[in-house]
Amino acid sequence: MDRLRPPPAEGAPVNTANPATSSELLAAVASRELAGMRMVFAGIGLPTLAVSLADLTVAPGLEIVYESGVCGAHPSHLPETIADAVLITGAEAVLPMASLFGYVLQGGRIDVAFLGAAQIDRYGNLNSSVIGPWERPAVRLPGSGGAVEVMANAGEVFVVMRRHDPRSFVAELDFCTSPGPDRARADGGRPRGRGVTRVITDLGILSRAGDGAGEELTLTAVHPGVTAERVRAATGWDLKVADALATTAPPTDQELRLLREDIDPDRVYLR
Amino acid sequence: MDRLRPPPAEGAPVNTANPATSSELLAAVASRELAGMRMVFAGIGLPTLAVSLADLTVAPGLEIVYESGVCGAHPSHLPETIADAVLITGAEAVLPMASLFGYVLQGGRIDVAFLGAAQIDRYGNLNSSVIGPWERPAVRLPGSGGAVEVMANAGEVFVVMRRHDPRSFVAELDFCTSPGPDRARADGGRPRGRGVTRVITDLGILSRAGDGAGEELTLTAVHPGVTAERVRAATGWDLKVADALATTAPPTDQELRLLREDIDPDRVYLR
Amino acid sequence: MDKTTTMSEAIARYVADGATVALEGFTHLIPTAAGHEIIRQRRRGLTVVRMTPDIVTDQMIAADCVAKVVGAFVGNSSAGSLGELRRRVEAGTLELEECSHYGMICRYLAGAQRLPFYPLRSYAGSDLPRVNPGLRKVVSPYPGPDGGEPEQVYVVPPVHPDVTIIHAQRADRRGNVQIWGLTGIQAEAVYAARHAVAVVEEVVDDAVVRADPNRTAVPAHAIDAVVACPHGAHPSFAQGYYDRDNAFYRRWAGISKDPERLKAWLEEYVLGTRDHAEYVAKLAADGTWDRLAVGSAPSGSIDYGRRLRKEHP
Amino acid sequence: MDKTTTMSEAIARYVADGATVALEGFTHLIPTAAGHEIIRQRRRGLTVVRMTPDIVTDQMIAADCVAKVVGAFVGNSSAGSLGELRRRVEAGTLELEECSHYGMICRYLAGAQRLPFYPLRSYAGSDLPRVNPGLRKVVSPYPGPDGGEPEQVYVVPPVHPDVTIIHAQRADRRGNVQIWGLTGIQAEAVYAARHAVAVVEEVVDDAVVRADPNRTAVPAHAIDAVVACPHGAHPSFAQGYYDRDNAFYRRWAGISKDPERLKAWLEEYVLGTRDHAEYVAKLAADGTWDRLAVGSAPSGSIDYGRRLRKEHP
Repeated sequence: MDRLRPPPAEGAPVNTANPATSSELLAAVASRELAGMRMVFAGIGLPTLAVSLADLTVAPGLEIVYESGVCGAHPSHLPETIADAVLITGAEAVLPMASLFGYVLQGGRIDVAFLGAAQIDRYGNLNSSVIGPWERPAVRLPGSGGAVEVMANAGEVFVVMRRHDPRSFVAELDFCTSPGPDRARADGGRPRGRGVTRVITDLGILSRAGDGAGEELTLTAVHPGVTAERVRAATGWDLKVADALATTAPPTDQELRLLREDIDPDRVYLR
Repeated sequence: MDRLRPPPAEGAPVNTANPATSSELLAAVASRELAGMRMVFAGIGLPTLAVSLADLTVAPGLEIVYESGVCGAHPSHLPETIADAVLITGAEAVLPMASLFGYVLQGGRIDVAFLGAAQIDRYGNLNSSVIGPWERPAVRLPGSGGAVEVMANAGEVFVVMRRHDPRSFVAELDFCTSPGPDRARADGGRPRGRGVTRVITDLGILSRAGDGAGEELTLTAVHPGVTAERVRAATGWDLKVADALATTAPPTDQELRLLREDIDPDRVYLR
Repeated sequence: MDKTTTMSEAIARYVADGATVALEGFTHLIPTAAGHEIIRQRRRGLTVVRMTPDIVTDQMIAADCVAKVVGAFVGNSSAGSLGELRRRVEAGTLELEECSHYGMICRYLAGAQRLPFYPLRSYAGSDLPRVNPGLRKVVSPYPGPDGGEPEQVYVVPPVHPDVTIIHAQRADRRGNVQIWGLTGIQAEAVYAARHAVAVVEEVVDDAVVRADPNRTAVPAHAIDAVVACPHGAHPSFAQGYYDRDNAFYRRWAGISKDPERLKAWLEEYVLGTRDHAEYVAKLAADGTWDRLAVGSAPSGSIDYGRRLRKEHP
Repeated sequence: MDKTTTMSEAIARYVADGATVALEGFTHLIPTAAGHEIIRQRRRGLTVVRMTPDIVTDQMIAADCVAKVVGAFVGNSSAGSLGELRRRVEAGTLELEECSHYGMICRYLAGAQRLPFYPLRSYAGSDLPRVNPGLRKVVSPYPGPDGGEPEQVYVVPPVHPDVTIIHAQRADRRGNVQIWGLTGIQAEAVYAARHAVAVVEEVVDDAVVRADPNRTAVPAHAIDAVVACPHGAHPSFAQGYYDRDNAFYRRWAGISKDPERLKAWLEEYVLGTRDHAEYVAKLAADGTWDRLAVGSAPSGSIDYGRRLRKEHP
């Protein structure tokens, strides 16, 4: 629990006149988890907001690396994709993808990465490939992209799930696209990182320290108004609950102001 | 012998008023061997002259690739090294060395490469590492550089030796830096190319078709005034002599004019 | 040697029925116009190799050009699904050979470097090796990092496309291709292939290219044909030339979801246009190019230097 | 974060006695000034990793800084021998770990990519694996190209220098390093290392770097220290800044052949100068910099483009 971060100290009480949306809560909570990080591998959307907010609060100097090859972006507009032209113009570097994946990601320079998934299991293994059998899927999803390498090579992985429900939090994955370190080691691998250490959902936060074998995701915090039972009911396995279950601190005025006025004034991702 | 090229058809008789030097002869003879080639991997010195001459005579459009990464150089001055600044300014491309060696050379895009060596044996294996035992050498030479990869990956290899003597043409190498295909295959390798197919010396030309196992270098041509016996005496093994031993055609007036007036007017390499 | 030609001739010459065709460009500089010409020429039985099979792949599949897709991310960017690809994969009528982004990169690296395999630290514990038998293991011949058991890592096999097609900002007539912004995996995909076609926004004078040799992403010796085709990457973008058509990406989810609508789109925009110039003119009518126009952000100039004296320094 | 510092502090901090130090730059941008500062600080027992150990390596060996050399070409370019290196290797008093250019490249590639080994098509039949037990074989897990016996290829182990030092034309204060002309193996050598120092001709404003992100060869996240040191690559060259001092390369064969002359040279030019600025001033006296001055050959500017509208296109 020591790594569950409080909001920034200067945080004033919530602006109840204009309460935080679910997206704002997710972004603020995720941003606090980035304290002390230096290199983040992130996609577009909520992770962008979380990283931008962290850079302005708990992790000044935080650098996002995009799998497209962009390092040190200084975008003029909020980017819509990880390869948006506004990320390139004014960036500090653009690497060929072989260098980005080989030297930066596999090279072990990423502290934390954000991943999404269609399914996650209790160990933080992820499925982004198919629902149903791979050979004849009920739903063909986009697939790994770089997710399997992100999981294998980032120091740790944060997962943001906008909807916490039993279809996504499953006892058994239909397909394991991106295995956590336990599965990797069982197959003879030596994963660099700790796998999924935080799952931030619309209901709360699931955590793994990621330093022991067979370690499960545990509910360590619920958002205001959410009970542990509700989270357990929304989870497809028998979810462990931390003894010292916390309630997440809602976004501070400062966090809300930064998100709403500086980071995403057009509410592109704060939908 | 079919691959021993005649001089360009338009060649007039030698300008006896100003006879060809040994360097000019070597450059002209080497250039004729480049007919039909497209991509040459070359160092600086006589190979530069041979390639430049071939580009103007028997192999228009011939491209030199330098291991420094330069492709399509258009130098303002005769380059002194394979990395000379004048090769870069105005070049068509400069590749990182990993791409040059990985994609261009090992990728199999080089038709013919020039190599030098301190010692060569009858199969065209080369030593550029040491005289004496490696562990405690009598003479420490520079070593492989890229020679071992050039031999393994170029379509064929031309060797230019300014001095044909038994210290260089040896029965047994002190050290095999760059093995020909026979040695490579015996060690489980699958060399792409045919190894050394031409050795052009101050006495004549040794050739290997390079398409059979155990095939030896054979004396296929002598320079004007040189006898086969003299070449055999200068060779440290029992050198085979072709039945149809040719005499190399000396540089034509056109070749001499191009070398002297256009390619190396300051006689940097035509020493 | 002048390698410039028309799109029609380049596709006719280098893309045969049944060929393995790599189309590369990660989000940036996707060779859409080349894909459309493949559709117009009604190629059949292609294996399409592409790290991120997306809209143009979906269009080629819908036009019945494609027997097999080799890739790592079969989505419509973050804008929804590729309708036709999904339908066929879910129906079991399209072969999919699947790995991951870095797996595809390493397959191109192995191909470009003529290696029998390329090692990477992915896949241990993943189900991907179960469905893709090309993902195998090799044991390191060195002791482990702690001096213990040697490590084992997965490897991927090379890919050697019959032809790789890329899009770029500019090239000279010989085929020296210059790219800026995201350079992706284009060079590796070209070097892995037997032949390569560069489609460019502009063919420029030799002097433009030679003024900045470091900007050349692919040298002429690796390129067989150069095709000038402005706006040829739409709906993706060309840094400094035009922006990404995000609205079209979003629309594609809807178009491709409905087979009839998809067919009508292909009839109107691809089969109904003679070439990319007609497609461009068609889109001009609804203001596409005004909407995607970009302003200027010059790189500035660096100095390569020039030797001042005749003799060597 | 401002990473600029002095050469003296950078060497004191990142080069410890006994460290493994990579100095990279293939002919172009050799970090000579850093080597000289290592000599001034009298480091001992270093392992010097360098694809082409040349003059600066010979100088460091002569100054008794070096216990071991890891490299592929131990010559004074094409201008003769490295006298001190030859003497010590021939006397058996300097350890040499030898492979080849591509072998060194692949060792950096393995290091940068955190791979246990890197495959290459060199060494089969060479005596190099006999004298370098690091060169080993791996059998491919795939059938041979003809469907027959799997191929076997040699592999090299990674190299992980404690620090890599490179020289470059320019960087910003954060450490985004821009290089043009020959880019060599600098990026791989930096990423393979635990720490990295960039010595540059000029520290420039952030805006200069950000105007042309493709020119950045090494991003700031891989660089620990930035040292401004004009003419720091002499006698090698910096494209666009000064030419190679070929005369000095030729002279080095003679200087290094005679241990007394070599010692006197070190005393006068390295130990006898407080820092590189003094060395530069000393060479100015005999007209070195005039002789090596270069004229202008501008690259021209390309356009990265700028979004014109507020909303997404």
